[in-house]
Formats: sequence, structure tokens, C-alpha cells
Amino acid sequence: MGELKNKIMFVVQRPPYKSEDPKLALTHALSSGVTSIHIDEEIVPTVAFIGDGVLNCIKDQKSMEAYGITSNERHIKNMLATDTKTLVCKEDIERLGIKEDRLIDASDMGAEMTIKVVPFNEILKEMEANDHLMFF
Amino acid sequence: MGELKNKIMFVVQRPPYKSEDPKLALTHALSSGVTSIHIDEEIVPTVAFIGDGVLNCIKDQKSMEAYGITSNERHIKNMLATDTKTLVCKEDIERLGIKEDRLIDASDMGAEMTIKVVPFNEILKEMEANDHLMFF
Amino acid sequence: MGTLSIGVFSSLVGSMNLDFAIRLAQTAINKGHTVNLWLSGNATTLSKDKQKEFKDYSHLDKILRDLMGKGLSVVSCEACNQSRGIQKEDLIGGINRASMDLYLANSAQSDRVLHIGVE
Amino acid sequence: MGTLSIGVFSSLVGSMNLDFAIRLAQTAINKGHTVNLWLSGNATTLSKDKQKEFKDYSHLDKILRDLMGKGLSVVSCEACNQSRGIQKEDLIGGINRASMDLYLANSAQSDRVLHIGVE
Amino acid sequence: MRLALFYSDLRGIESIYNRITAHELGVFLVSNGIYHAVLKENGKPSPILDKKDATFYILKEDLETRGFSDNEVDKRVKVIAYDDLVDLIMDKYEKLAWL
Amino acid sequence: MRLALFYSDLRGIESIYNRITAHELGVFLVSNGIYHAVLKENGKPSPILDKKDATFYILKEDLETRGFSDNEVDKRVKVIAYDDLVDLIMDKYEKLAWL
Repeated sequence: MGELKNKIMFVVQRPPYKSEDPKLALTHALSSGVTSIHIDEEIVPTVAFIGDGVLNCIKDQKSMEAYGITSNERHIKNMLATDTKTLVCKEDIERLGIKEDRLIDASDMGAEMTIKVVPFNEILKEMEANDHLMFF
Repeated sequence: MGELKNKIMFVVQRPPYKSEDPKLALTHALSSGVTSIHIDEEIVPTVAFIGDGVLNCIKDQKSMEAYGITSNERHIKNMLATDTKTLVCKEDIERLGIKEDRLIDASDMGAEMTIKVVPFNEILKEMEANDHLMFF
Repeated sequence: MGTLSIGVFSSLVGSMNLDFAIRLAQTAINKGHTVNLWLSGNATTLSKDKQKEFKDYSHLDKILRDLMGKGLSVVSCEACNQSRGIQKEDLIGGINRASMDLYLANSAQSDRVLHIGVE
Repeated sequence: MGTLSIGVFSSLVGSMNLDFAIRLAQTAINKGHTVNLWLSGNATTLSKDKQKEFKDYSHLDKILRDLMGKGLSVVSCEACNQSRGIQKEDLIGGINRASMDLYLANSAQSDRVLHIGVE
Repeated sequence: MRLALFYSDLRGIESIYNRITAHELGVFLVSNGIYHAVLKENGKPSPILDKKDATFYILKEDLETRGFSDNEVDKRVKVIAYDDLVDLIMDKYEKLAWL
Repeated sequence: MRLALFYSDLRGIESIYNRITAHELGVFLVSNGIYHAVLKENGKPSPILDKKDATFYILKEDLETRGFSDNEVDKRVKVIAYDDLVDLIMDKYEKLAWL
């Protein structure tokens, strides 16, 4: 076994509420913070939303009111509040006509981290910089 | 409650082996023959393959050899052997470049029924003629 | 008042199609209609008892029991259950285990059929 | 020889992604690699015991037990199981129930990770 | 026929949808089908709304779950609740198909 | 990076696939991804095979499950078994992504 591969990138490629994948991507990424009970070094997660996966980033999701289920928005906010690097693909939000002010922010939770809108090319560079990729 | 609505059409719109839907469409259609234990009149099924669902009709499926699972081909053959009316959309097989000699036939099982290649328009007429629709 | 048969193949957690089906059934029953629910394929995951409620996941156990108390008839595919290791005694009480011919017979006797045949 | 972690979200019956994952694990183990399998979301349906074998459906129970005998480590998501009514005592013997942090830790220690995050 | 089509996804079902016609056709945008009423992909409304002689409905609960509200819905689409949905399928449409 | 992309479906993943590049790129057609190597939709081979500098593989078991055989596979795609697949991902490609 080689050295620890502790940079893991979580790439969300599918829209919310049609499958469990995007929500599980977020819960998996969030759990990076507690892996220290298993290994010495910390895992550094990066989350990126690409393709129709960017639809997860739209704010005001009312799944709790409508169906009694925690929204993906709530999970994204939790993630931002733990200072996880979170990217969303610029070309995809532009293609779908989503304005930046429609994206989730977690400032109400005191989070300093925001969703960063970046060109696909930067997401590719991030894929290069990570040790493992998990596509959801 | 009105009269018995006994003409049910099973429309397969999805390709095989990516979901259970097409196989369940076939097993549901096949079970029409045994509903007489519940109701007096017989249910008359019609099955139609449209869109990428036509890929279910390609013969020589070797799922049993590769993965130990009964193929959708086997189910289609059973269906033909019970004289179920089975339609496949002409425009869709042409679009996907599937020649008619690549379609499943059940002549080795003594079936007289064959998959009938028809224009989408005839499938629409069939939808009109049936009492209930089930899309898979 | 009419009869509505709803058939679903979608998993308890995932597409939220079962949430849709249950809400539709609830609304129809409250309006006085008769509703049959057929669970097949991965939708048989809804018929397993002892589901623990988490806010993160669809949790339809309670509302399903409540609707059965109001007359909702629920049938879960026998073979689909068995292939997933769900035994007869694992089912939520009141759910009937049967084969698809019962669903077809119920459909033939229904005014409307909504078949949700996707994951 | 290396270590491979495979994570899957797909249902036992449906996309055949679990058939793929198990076959991949089997081939890797036979070549001397170390393999970890993480079952989450609907893939936790594979961890339920008493699956009845039908030729019509994916039936991976036997091969999974066989591979665990050869060293395959299988972990099934605790909350995913509970929300589906699958209790600890319902699991196939030898499957470990834990949370996703164990999967991530295993992944960090693996040479390769294949995450199959679809239904 | 009086047909209710449930349009339940963002991608992959247009080709079949485009070819289905009916004397009386209701298109119900549910689940991820709701995006067709609120997104303007590449600056244009979804072509599925161009279907001739169809009446379009969108399920309010599914719309709001995904972060959108009534005022963002294309004017050709009527926002309905489960209550309306039940009345429409039990009274107005005789056949139902989930795409 | 040395990247193995698992192309697992017939529709819906092209847009992301088209934008991913890597120094060394292997594309593995598995599950319903196999159709891209054997169908000629509208008379043309799948555009996913036009990807520059990629090496294409198709999983024999998944090909044959769906009714096709080696001689129907596009010449640009190499037919492999699970045995080859394990060697390729453990030896040649360092990162794996399932689309």
C-alpha cells in the first residue's frame, strides 16, 4: 500500500429528487470530517456540481414543507458551514439560465464559504489535483 | 363501477438491463392469462415497444451465459408463444439501424405469433383501442 | 365516486415516486374514491416493516398504515419480495402479498389506472 | 498487488450494476488484489439475508458469501438499512454495518476507487 | 381519447412524448418534469411546451420542492395541487400514462 | 492524469463526457453504454467514439447480454473481459469515474 490518498472529489452530475445520489454525495462529503476515528490523516473533500447536477444548487427548496423530507439545500448549507470547497460549473448554470442570485448560500448559518462558480476547466484541474474521484 | 375494462396495453419505452421495467412489463403482460381466478372475463393484453424500448427486441441476448439471469428475449418468446399481440415501432428500429432479421422470433418454440413492425401511428391507434395503458 | 388503481415500481428512497403515489392515494381517498396500490419491483421496499424514520429519507410507513385504515388496499409482489429477502412475516401488517395477475384484475375493474413503471 | 475500493448505490435488482461490481470484485480477488465493497443507498438491498434465488432476477447472495470467505470486506450503510427496515440481524452474516466515514477512510487507503453512484 | 400524460423527467422522454397525440391531451409536469416549465435552456423555453392542443399542468409540491415558485412558471402552464390532480384524472381524462 | 471513464448509459451523459479530458484517457463501454459501439443511430456511428486521444474498450459480457457479438463492434473499440478490465484499472489508469 502506498501513501494515504486523502484528497477525494465528489462530483454531482445528476439533478436532485430523482435519485438519492446527489444527497448521498453530500452526506458522504460531509462525513470526511469524522474519518479520523479510522485513519490518522484527515480527508480533504471537494464537491463539484456539473451538468444537470447544478440544479441541486438552487435555493428555496421546500421538500420539507411539501413532502416532509430534508432538502438537498439543507445538506449543501451544512457542507458550506464546514468550509468544504464547493464548485458549480459556470457553463452549466448559464446554459440552464440560472442566475447566480438563485444559488444557495449559507450566510444565515454564519458560513464564510460560498458556492464558487467556475468554468468547467477549473473543475477538470481539480479532478487532476485530487487522489480519487467519486461521481454521483 | 362501470363495465370491465379488459383491454390493457403494455408499452415498453426503456432499454433492457438498465432497469427492471421492461422485464416486469413482459411478466405483467404474460400474467393476463391467469386473471380468470379473480374475474370472470379474460384480460386481453397488447405489448408495444417504442423509443429505445425497441432494444429489448434484439435477439441472441446472452444474459444467462454472462450473468446467470433469464434474458428479456426469453420472456418475449414466452409471450409470443401465448399469442400475445406484440408490436415494435418501425421508425425507432429504423432510427437505431436495427434490421428486421435481428428481431426476436419464437418459431423454435412453435409460436405462430411474430413481433409485428408497425409505424408509430398504428401504436397510437392501439392506445386508443385499449381501455388502460401501462407505460414501462 | 370512482376506483383508481396505482401501480409503482420505484424504490422507497430515491425518485420520490412512491411519495407521489401515496399522496395521490391519500387525496383520492379523502375525496371518497376507492384506491388500490400495487407494489412491484423495487417498490416492494415500501412493504417492509420496521422502517426507521429519518428526516433525510422518504418515510411512508405511518401514512401507509393510516390510509390502509381508511380503506386503501395494498398488494405487494410476492416474487419481488422473496428475491429481495423480504419474507411474508416482514411485511407491514395489512399488506397483501400476491402476484401481478391480481393487479391486472383490479385494473380491469378500475375506472382509472396510473402505472408508474420507472425507478 | 493493490487495493480496490468499490462503492455502489444501485439496487440488487434493476441496473445490474451490483452484478458488475461483484464480478469485478471476484476477478480482482482471484488475481490477488484486496477488495473492499461499500453498499449504500438502494445497494443495501444486497445485504439483506434470505434472498430467494430466481433465474429472473440478479441473485448475488451466494457469490457474495463465497467472496467474503476469500477476503472480500463488505460494509453496508447503517442508516440506509434502517430507513428500509433492514435490521442488524437481517444482514447476511459477515457483512459489517457502519457509516460512510469508514468507506472514505478505506478509499483513502486504497490504490483505486470505483464509485458507482447511480441507481 | 382523453389522455393524461405524466411528464416526469428532465431528459430522455421527449422523443416519445413528441409523437403522442390525443383528441384531448393533458400534460402533467411532475417530479423532474417541472424543470420544463421554469428553465430556459440556452435562452429558450422548453420545446415540450409547444405541443399542439395540449393543456399543461404543473404540480405545486414538486415545483416548490425543487426551489421554484408560481411566478417563475411559464404562462402556458397551470399550477395545480394534488386536490386538482385527483379531480382531473378521475373526471376529465380517461387514460393515464407515466413517461 | 490517467483516467478511466466508465460510460454506462445510452443517453444523458454525453454532455459531461464530451468535456472531460485527460493526459491518458480510457473509455470503458459497460452496461447500456455498449450500444454506442454497435448501433448506428440515424446511419452514423455514435459521436462519443470521436473523442480525441481516447482508448475505447467494451465489456464482452455486457455486449453479449444485449444480443450483440464481437463482429458488430466498431473497429475503434477493443472487446475486453473482466480479466482485462481488472488489469487495466489496477495497472494503467489511476483514477476511475463512473458516468
